[in-house]
Amino acid sequence: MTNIEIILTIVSLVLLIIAGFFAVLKKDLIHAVVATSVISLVLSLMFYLLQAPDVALTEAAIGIALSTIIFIITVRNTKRFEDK
Amino acid sequence: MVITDPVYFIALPLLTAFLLPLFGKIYKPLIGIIPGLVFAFLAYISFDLYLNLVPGKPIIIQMAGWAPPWGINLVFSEFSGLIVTLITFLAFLVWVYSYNFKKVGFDNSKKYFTLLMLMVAGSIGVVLTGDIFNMFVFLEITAIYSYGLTAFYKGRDSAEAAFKYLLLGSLSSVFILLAILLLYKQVGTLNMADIAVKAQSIDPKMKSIIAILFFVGLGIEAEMFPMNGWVPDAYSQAPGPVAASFAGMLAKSGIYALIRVFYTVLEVKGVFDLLLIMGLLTIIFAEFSAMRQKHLRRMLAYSSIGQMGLIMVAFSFNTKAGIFAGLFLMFNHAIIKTLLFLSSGFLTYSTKQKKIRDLDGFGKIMPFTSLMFGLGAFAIVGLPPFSGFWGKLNMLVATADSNLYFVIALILLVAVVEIVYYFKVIGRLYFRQQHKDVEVHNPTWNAILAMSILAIVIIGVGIYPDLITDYLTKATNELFDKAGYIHSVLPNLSLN
Amino acid sequence: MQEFLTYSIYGTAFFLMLLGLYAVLMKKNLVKIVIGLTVLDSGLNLLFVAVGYISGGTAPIFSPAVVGKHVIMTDPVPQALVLTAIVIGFGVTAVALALVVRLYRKHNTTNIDEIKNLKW
Amino acid sequence: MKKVVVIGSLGVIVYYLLSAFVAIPFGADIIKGVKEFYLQKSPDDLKVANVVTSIVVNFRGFDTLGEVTVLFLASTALGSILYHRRSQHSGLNPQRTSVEASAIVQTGAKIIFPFTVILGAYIFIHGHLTPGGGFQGGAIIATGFLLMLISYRKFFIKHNALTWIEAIAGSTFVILGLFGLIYAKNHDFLENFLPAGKLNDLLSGGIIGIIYIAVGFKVGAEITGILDTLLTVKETGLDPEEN
Repeated sequence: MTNIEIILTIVSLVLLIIAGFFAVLKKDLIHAVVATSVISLVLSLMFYLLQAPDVALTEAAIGIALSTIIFIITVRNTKRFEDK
Repeated sequence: MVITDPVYFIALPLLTAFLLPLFGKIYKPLIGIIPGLVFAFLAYISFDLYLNLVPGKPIIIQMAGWAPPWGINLVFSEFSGLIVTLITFLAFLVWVYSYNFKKVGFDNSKKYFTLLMLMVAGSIGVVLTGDIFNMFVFLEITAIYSYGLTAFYKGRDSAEAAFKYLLLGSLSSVFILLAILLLYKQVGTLNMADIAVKAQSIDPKMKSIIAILFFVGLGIEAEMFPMNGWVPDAYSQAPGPVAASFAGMLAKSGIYALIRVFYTVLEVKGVFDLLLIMGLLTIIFAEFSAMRQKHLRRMLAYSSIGQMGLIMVAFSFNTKAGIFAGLFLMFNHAIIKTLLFLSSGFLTYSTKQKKIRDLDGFGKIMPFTSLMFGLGAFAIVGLPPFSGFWGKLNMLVATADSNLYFVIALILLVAVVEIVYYFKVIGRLYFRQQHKDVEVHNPTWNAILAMSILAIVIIGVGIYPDLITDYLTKATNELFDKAGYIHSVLPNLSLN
Repeated sequence: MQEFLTYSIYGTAFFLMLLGLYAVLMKKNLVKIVIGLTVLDSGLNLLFVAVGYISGGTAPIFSPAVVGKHVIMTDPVPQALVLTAIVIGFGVTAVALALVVRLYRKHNTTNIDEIKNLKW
Repeated sequence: MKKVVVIGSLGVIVYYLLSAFVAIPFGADIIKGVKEFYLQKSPDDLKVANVVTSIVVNFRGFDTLGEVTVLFLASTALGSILYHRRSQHSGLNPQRTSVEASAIVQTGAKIIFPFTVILGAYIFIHGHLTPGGGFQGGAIIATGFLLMLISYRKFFIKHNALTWIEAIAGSTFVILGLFGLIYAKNHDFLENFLPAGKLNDLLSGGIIGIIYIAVGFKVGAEITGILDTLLTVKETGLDPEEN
């Protein structure tokens, strides 16, 4: 790994942790879903850095787009806010 | 030999499941008929293959032209072949039973049969495969099948049960995946025989972590205490034949995976003691819960968990007698529990609340179904001359061999408990005045046929146990002979 | 450096799994529980790919630029396994969300405490 | 209190697992196993440039069959979970969005849609050469359909067509595998029986490319079906059937 890749990796790891906290703790479910989408986005970048382009593409297509959208459909069909 | 390739056990049901919607578009009744033909064919070839199996020479099928350590392989041996034969036989009977289930309020049959085909393929895949990750994929197929079919009926608490199971199932798959990843990074292979060879060099601490991960993950699939909170809900909410398929096929593939991993792939000290303790806890928890149940299905479900616990205890002895008893119990559990669930399907369908006390006097108005239920109950508690008796007897012999006398006491105690709650139901069926407002749904001819075949098998094996003991002994030898398994999968391996 | 990366990447992966597990076990909202499951899966996938990485390795693709040269490649097996795991995870998530929708339609709530049979 | 116990016990479990994993240093090439064989045989024998593809479709092709089945199972199970008798709702058409998307979104979707489908097709046709393959391509195609579904209220998927695509693509996979039993050298399921071609050619890898295309169609159709089922769920209110 070159230096720039290491820096990118560390930045992604920090982003992953922050997005993970958002995903689990946010009361607004739409925000939480967007946070999971961010996790997938960063994860897909990480996979690319770790020389796994196939996995990166899969995560991009399924994690970022499809998973997020089925969550949003569900939240729209149910309740948006988690109560207490 | 093309026609009798074990790969058909998985390829054919999948092909049929994929094509079933098209058949439905061509001619509607084909949806019901085609699965039956496929199941009949599978049952036929499994019997054919199994009876012609040469001892010590299991049929090894490699995939995509790559020999075992590199490609995925299927192993049709005395042990796996026995379970596969059982599964295909039960699948055919479940089909016979549910062929025109529409008459008793079961629409959406296309989805039901599609899911059933996929489940049969999945559970056979778990049993046949020689690759640890492949086993995980097939376990996942069976798991998603159960989530979908548990929630099949509307208007009950089925979705809750399914959701509960889904959470536990997802956790179990995380555990299994972690174990597979650690194992892969230690030995660099995913083939079970190859792992078994190379596992000796793994650091013992690492090995025990892998074993615990597998134990928890596969324990959930095998209905082990305390991870079995989903079982009673799933069994009681699913349609009758689906509950039968859970007990007869799914639970079998779960416990098969557990046994295969710990007998063949990973040899870890202490894991069998753990299995013994968990099995005993499972039995105690399940049987005493079963006694308190008011719903027939829940009672049967808890009883089923208890049987699984007994099977785990039998396998935990790690002796030939123990394995033999365990296999006998597995056979009994599959056949008898299927009969009980199939007959209880019609009993509970005719009552409104599915409670045991609604069954008063059903012996008169539904004589055949009640008779079948009674027969199943007598068999499962282990009374002669039914097959359950021999299972329990062998179990006691095996326990005595291992000098575990407190386990004997416990098994006898549990047998008493079983007699109490099963006879409570039978007493209600035959010796009570019937309620007025019952809407009787008598079984259709095909359901009668399916139940009669099961009853004949139970009585036949009960009177003449030598029908199967020979095969069970062979399967026992195969499972106990780890070196033989490795050698037949990897013939070119030089064991240093 | 390698030790630092080992701890930070594996640590992050396990941290994500921990967060997901926490959501599955402690949260009361059904959708939140399913979100927890996907977070758990994400951590697991990261772990798989990270374990398969080999320093200095390229992606396991023999493109024309690579053919004939001696190159180190990352381990393709965990990548193939992760691909399977992602797809299976998506299927399970879809089924879980369908169940959530059904539970909501029946009980008009997504809170576990108000759905009596879900307590355990 | 309960929180502390749960977090504490999870922490202990994770600590042990982490200690097990740290024994495998990041980036170290410590194991010699099947991967060497795959990295060597994939370009030499199978003539497939992308080793992940050759593992997914050939070496461990049976897993992929299971994986496709999982998606199929999920979409069937989803249908049975959210199934409601059409006759009861015969009066009203299934509704998706309560408001029509704006003209900009609609035009944008219309322009992007064909490109998305082409991108997806490109990815699964080149699955054996470049990163990506059937799953990724299929998912991208499904995203394209999703775009149309959410921007146009009246864009309905033809279920008939989906069923046909699913059935044909799925059976292509299995039947190609079964052909291997008859025509291939070792008579194995899923074995390649077509000429392997030249490394990095579009027409290389024998049946691997064909299988990945079938997987692409099947995954695309299945995910589109899943999305469609979830989107056409009746939007608000309790279902009369449920109570």
